[in-house]
Amino acid sequence: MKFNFSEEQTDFRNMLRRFLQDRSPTSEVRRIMETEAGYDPEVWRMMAEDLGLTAIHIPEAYGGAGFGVSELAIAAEEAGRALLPSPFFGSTVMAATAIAEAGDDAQKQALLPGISSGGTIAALAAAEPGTGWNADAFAATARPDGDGWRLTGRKSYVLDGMAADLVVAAARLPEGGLGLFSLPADSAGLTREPLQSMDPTRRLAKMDFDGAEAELLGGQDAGGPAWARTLDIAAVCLAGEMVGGAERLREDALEYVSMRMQFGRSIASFQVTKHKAADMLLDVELAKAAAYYAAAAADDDGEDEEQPLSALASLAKATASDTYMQTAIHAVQMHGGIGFTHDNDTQLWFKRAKSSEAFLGTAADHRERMLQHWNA
Amino acid sequence: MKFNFSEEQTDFRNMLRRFLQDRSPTSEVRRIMETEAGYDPEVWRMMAEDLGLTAIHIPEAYGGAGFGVSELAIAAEEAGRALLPSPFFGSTVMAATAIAEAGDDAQKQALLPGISSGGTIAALAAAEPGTGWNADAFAATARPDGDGWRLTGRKSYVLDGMAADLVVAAARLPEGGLGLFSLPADSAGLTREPLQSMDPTRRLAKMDFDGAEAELLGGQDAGGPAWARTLDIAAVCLAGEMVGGAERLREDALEYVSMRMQFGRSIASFQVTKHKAADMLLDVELAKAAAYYAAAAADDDGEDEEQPLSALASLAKATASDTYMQTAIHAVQMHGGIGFTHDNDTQLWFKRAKSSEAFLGTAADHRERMLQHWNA
Amino acid sequence: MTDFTEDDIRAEVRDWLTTNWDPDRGLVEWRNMLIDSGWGVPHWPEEWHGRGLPVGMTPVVEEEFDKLGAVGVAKMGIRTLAAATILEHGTDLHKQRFLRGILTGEETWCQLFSEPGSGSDLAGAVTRADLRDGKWIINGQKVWNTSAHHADFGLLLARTDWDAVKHQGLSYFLLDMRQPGVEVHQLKQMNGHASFNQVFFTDAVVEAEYQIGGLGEGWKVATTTLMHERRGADGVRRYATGSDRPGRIYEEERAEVATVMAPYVWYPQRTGRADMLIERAKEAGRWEDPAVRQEIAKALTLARTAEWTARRAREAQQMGRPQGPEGSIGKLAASIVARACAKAHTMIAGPDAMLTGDDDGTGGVVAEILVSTPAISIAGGTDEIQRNIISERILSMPKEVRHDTDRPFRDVPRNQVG
Amino acid sequence: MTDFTEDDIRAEVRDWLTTNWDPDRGLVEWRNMLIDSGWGVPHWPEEWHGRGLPVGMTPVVEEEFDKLGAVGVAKMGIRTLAAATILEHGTDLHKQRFLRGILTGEETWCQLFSEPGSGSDLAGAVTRADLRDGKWIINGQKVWNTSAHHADFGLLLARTDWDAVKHQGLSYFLLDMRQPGVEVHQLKQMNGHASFNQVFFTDAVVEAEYQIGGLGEGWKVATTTLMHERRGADGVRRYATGSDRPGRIYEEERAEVATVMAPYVWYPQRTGRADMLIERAKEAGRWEDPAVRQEIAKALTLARTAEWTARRAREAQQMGRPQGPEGSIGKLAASIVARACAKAHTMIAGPDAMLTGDDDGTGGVVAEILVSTPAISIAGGTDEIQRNIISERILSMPKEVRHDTDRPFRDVPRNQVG
Repeated sequence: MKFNFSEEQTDFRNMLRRFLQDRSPTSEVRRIMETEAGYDPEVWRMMAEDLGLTAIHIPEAYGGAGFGVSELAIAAEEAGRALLPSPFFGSTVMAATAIAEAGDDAQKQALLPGISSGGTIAALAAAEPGTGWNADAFAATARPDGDGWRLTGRKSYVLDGMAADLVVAAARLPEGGLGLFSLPADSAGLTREPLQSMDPTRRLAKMDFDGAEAELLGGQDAGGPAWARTLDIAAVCLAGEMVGGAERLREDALEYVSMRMQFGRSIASFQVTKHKAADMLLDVELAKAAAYYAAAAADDDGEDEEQPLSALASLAKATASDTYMQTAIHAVQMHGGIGFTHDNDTQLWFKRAKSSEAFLGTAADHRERMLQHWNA
Repeated sequence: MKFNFSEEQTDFRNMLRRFLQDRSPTSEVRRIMETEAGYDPEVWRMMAEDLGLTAIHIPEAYGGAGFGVSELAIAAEEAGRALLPSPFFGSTVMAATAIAEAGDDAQKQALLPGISSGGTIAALAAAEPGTGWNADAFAATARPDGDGWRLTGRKSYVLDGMAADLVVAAARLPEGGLGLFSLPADSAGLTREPLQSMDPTRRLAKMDFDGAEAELLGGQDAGGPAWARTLDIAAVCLAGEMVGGAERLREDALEYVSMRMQFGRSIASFQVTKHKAADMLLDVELAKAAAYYAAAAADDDGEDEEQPLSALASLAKATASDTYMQTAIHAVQMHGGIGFTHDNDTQLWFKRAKSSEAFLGTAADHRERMLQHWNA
Repeated sequence: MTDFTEDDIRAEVRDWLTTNWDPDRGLVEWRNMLIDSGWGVPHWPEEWHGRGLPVGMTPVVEEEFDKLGAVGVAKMGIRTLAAATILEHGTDLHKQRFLRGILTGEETWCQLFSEPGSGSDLAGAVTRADLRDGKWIINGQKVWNTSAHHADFGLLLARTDWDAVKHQGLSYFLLDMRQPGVEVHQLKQMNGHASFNQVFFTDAVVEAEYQIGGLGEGWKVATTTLMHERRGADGVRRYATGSDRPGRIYEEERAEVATVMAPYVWYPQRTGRADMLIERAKEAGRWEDPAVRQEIAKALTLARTAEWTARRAREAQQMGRPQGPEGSIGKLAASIVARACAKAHTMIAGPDAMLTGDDDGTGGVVAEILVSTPAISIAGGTDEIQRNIISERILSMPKEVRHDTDRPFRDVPRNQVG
Repeated sequence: MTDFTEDDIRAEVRDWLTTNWDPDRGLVEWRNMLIDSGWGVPHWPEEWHGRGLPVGMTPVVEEEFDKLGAVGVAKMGIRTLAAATILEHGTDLHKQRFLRGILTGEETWCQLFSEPGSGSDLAGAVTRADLRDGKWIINGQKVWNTSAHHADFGLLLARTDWDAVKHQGLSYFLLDMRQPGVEVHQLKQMNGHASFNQVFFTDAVVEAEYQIGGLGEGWKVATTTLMHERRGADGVRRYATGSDRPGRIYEEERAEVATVMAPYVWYPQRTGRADMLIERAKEAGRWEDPAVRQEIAKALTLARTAEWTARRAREAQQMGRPQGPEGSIGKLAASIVARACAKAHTMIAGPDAMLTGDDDGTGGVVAEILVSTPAISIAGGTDEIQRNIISERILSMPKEVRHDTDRPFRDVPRNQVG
């Protein structure tokens, strides 16, 4: 699917799109984003039980469906298109991937089936205040205590952190390496608080660890590579989510100008509007090509020697977030004053675009990361 | 003149514009740029003797006219507009400023009157291969020898270096400081060679110093500050030259589209062309405001506490070079295929814009320098 | 009153103020005194609350007010547009009825021009006014009406002739907002503020004598209002506050300012806040990041060059020189500045750009910047409209061929308002 | 010839080649053999040098040629457009006279469509063809004619009816370039190369039988030529070289390739050369500069995403799926890529960006990039034309109202060619 989707993938996408049109139209998004939970448990149940979205890329051995990152990214793209508020990204994309990458067999047996069934919601507490997802700057520490470990430090921007039953946390090991740990969300020594998110459809939390007891996933060498690959896969899926949102904004803006008249003619007939629409199409198509290529690369890693997954994931994240924001700015502008109102849906995607610029690191951060991993 | 020119300044500009329209139309520019000298000695004589352009900002005590950087920048702007090929920038703007800033009274008495009269052409050899105008990277060295000094090292991108009778060179002193030195261009131990310039109206040379005998301008502490101020004033004048060129490109492109028909209507009637023309006007006006403000600041230094001259000069250089290049790209595009031909004049300014992006440092270099000097 | 010098004026107003100014008076009482004396609006005609002085003298008078801290007549908000329009086009009845209330501040106004179906195309209004039994009956819908939710009166542009061409079928009305046929809904924006309203008319009534200007000449009258609006726009872009001095009159004035400025409380953020960039970068630990520095430098450069360009325009005007293009490009420049600042603020904030309110590290100011900057390229004429104006009026490029002004308005294709 | 399998074809062509292929033959001799056998253009009709095979079999045949390194018929340059146009619209006389010379490479062609007065508006041609004494007399001027300076024949679009509307007054001619009334001037570009020509006609003559397609149907015929041009454009954007094997026939082919490709020698630079960026940055000592790295990353991202987008389009086509928008945006993407690369190369070069030739540190390659990239957003349809196409054909937005197709061409406002 580097350059084309299989029929199965297309069917999966269509099925998902119909489901979301039906179960998560914008009126529902607006209703859910005002609730404390921030997602609809019934929709979440259907996503898990009826559609198997929570199981997509989890290996069959651990209760998953054993599909690839490509399918996961398709789901993220459709969720982004619909602006679905749900713990899908935090639990399925981020936390499950971290466990699958870092955990040993017993840990995966213990933790993944619950996430895969949707019964357990997990969250990945890695980023820290101010410094974000740069692992070199992670300051939270883990110290051994008997058979287990105790974590101390502050985490922030934890996606779906309040909804989570299970937390995967990144902390520095005594030797300086990075460890990934799991602990129940209601553990003693772990306090969490919701953050005020600019985008009310993306729920974030901060977490304070004060000697909270936790289990190290895999060995002491597992955390570093597992985090790197988790960030890659999350960036790829976020790119998918963003191109889904950008395409929706582009289509809606085009529909709006095609329906509206000004000065006795269709707004869509103004050459400047036409050229802007053409540029928007170009931008979104280029960003899609990157998102799809990177997702495919995640599934056949190592095939593109010049550009390993980390380079491609960062390329896709950077270009998708620039495109999403630019598309959102154009979309508001094409709507005119009405596009700036709360009642017009454009603003919902605008805020998601704004939030996505920063989530997992800015485009500039990822361009730098892309070159660090580029082989040439 | 931070925000408006005096009547005298406007008269000076008008006089100069008429002179250049008359004596340096594009046909002449094309003729001169094919010659080995690269400038017209007769026009140079008139500039010096009839118009006093070589004397503008040189103090009256040293044979100059005692005007300010503002007037110097106006001359640069008109030269840029006309794409005048002449050693004005290399000799008057760069070398004379360096001598005036670094030299002691006797040296200024000895050197400036000749430059001021146009009889002597001087050049400033400061930049070095690859590293350009970054003084921290100047590697040429000076060692004391009897009463004088001997210079060793390689200089490049020396503007009007082949036309020069007199060379001002920057070299590192034994203690590590920067010295500015003067020497005749035909000194033993100094060899110079023309560089192939992408812009044939801007003549550059490289110079090899192999123990060439030279005189230190001012004391051992004079060179550093003199170089910094010389670079500031050169950047301000280059900004002026660039906005002059950009405005000319903008006007010519507008005239072209206003005269041409396509699909049975004026090209200027297409909304996309109109909006591009509006954006070009905006860009050029903003760049002009910066160039004028910085030139005025050079004449009443210290008045703007937040932004000292170095910050303003770099701001003006960065914005003018971005604007000039963008305007040139738009201008070629607005001409269509004909704009890419050798016979169309647009290409002459395009190459000047390209060359000006790099001359004295790129926009990115100057943006960085701007913040280093910003007080806030 | 034609033989006087600046010094005469200065002395006269100072005398009057010295005798009468008292910060413990009530605001309305004081303003009524100003109106009676003519010092409140000295350039207005003597028969209408002024002294018939040349406009150039007004700053002189204001200086004397400022020296004492004396409060002036009500000057902010849409009321100034109402006053200018009524002074120029109104009948004596209109002037009698409205001017004093405008100047005392007791009656407030809103502008009822824009409609949901026409956007920037103000002359495309389809709100209708039909004459029935000697009264105008208004039906339709307006939008983007600042302060309409507390306005006493509205400046209304409505269509009275559907067979005339677009600009000639409109008439202008002074409408009483306090009546059953007028319904006002506040319009919430994506940044959470509600600066505008929607106004719905269902058989609202305007007495025949409160139509202003000739029948079908509404566009001409509206042009006066719009000209004053443009002139005042610079002022509105800055957020005003009242004096912080003690005294009853200042308290009352502060309350008035707060009400008038409420819709504009987020306007500073709309500009992108270039002034905050460096400090924010230092606070956030990103001042040394070269990629961030490039964006900060670009934003600061645009902000400064836009400011210098505006000052060039102002100084040229003050020196009586013909204004160059720098005057008309300010609005477009402001959009570019705001976008560059938003980009730089986003990079500076890093992950905190996802947050708002107490959590974004700036008490929500940066978050408000990030969701407010899109407004600047729309409100007061979109970027596209500005580029049309620049290309046509400054660069003399051909106008777009119009398809809406050459036929009865009835036949012009237009939106269905739903 | 309808009952065959791919394997049959493979066997047959291999047999024929084994018997006949010899690299020491002369190029023309060999190509005449190919033409006679039908293996040179197997999808052409049997009566005209082909074997009437389906187009899908051509790659199979070519594979067998490639295995042996066997040279094919002449395929590059404008000759392919001439062949396609003549095959579709030509009379037997035209096919008889021209097809063999095209395939052997002995006769070369140029395209005579664009004019200085009409730019992208090809149908606005004003070069005139007037019938005098049974011959067409041509007067006027063409421009952007690749290879016209050594072409034997030209594909000419000229106006034969000034009272018809624009697209219906044109006719199409096969013009002999070797005649006194045709004058060719090479047109030098800003990058120093001369890829194009201007062609001037002064009473040039075309015999009546060399008009092709119906009178007044020139635009329809030109559409065939243009369709094949667009199809081939991807190929031309890459610079081709001949095989480097030894043998007389390869030598002759290399010479032919060099002639055909001469106008395109700078085309790699026109793309911006993303492939050089990283190596250049390392050589120039700027690989560690964060601001430079941002621009390199932006340029590489655009180059890669444009390439992947093009591959998405190709694969969709190969799988027989409806082609998405990704097909039509390639040309526009190429412009953006080239500009981003030029920007990055400028930053990498630093002061060396002022230099060219031996002095720029790359033997003039970077200098050539910097003065060649503007061409990519103009040649083959400007960016503006591409955006029109994308918005109208892909996004189904309304077409610009035309003012040149609703009246006799004589009355359409147009440029004076001077």
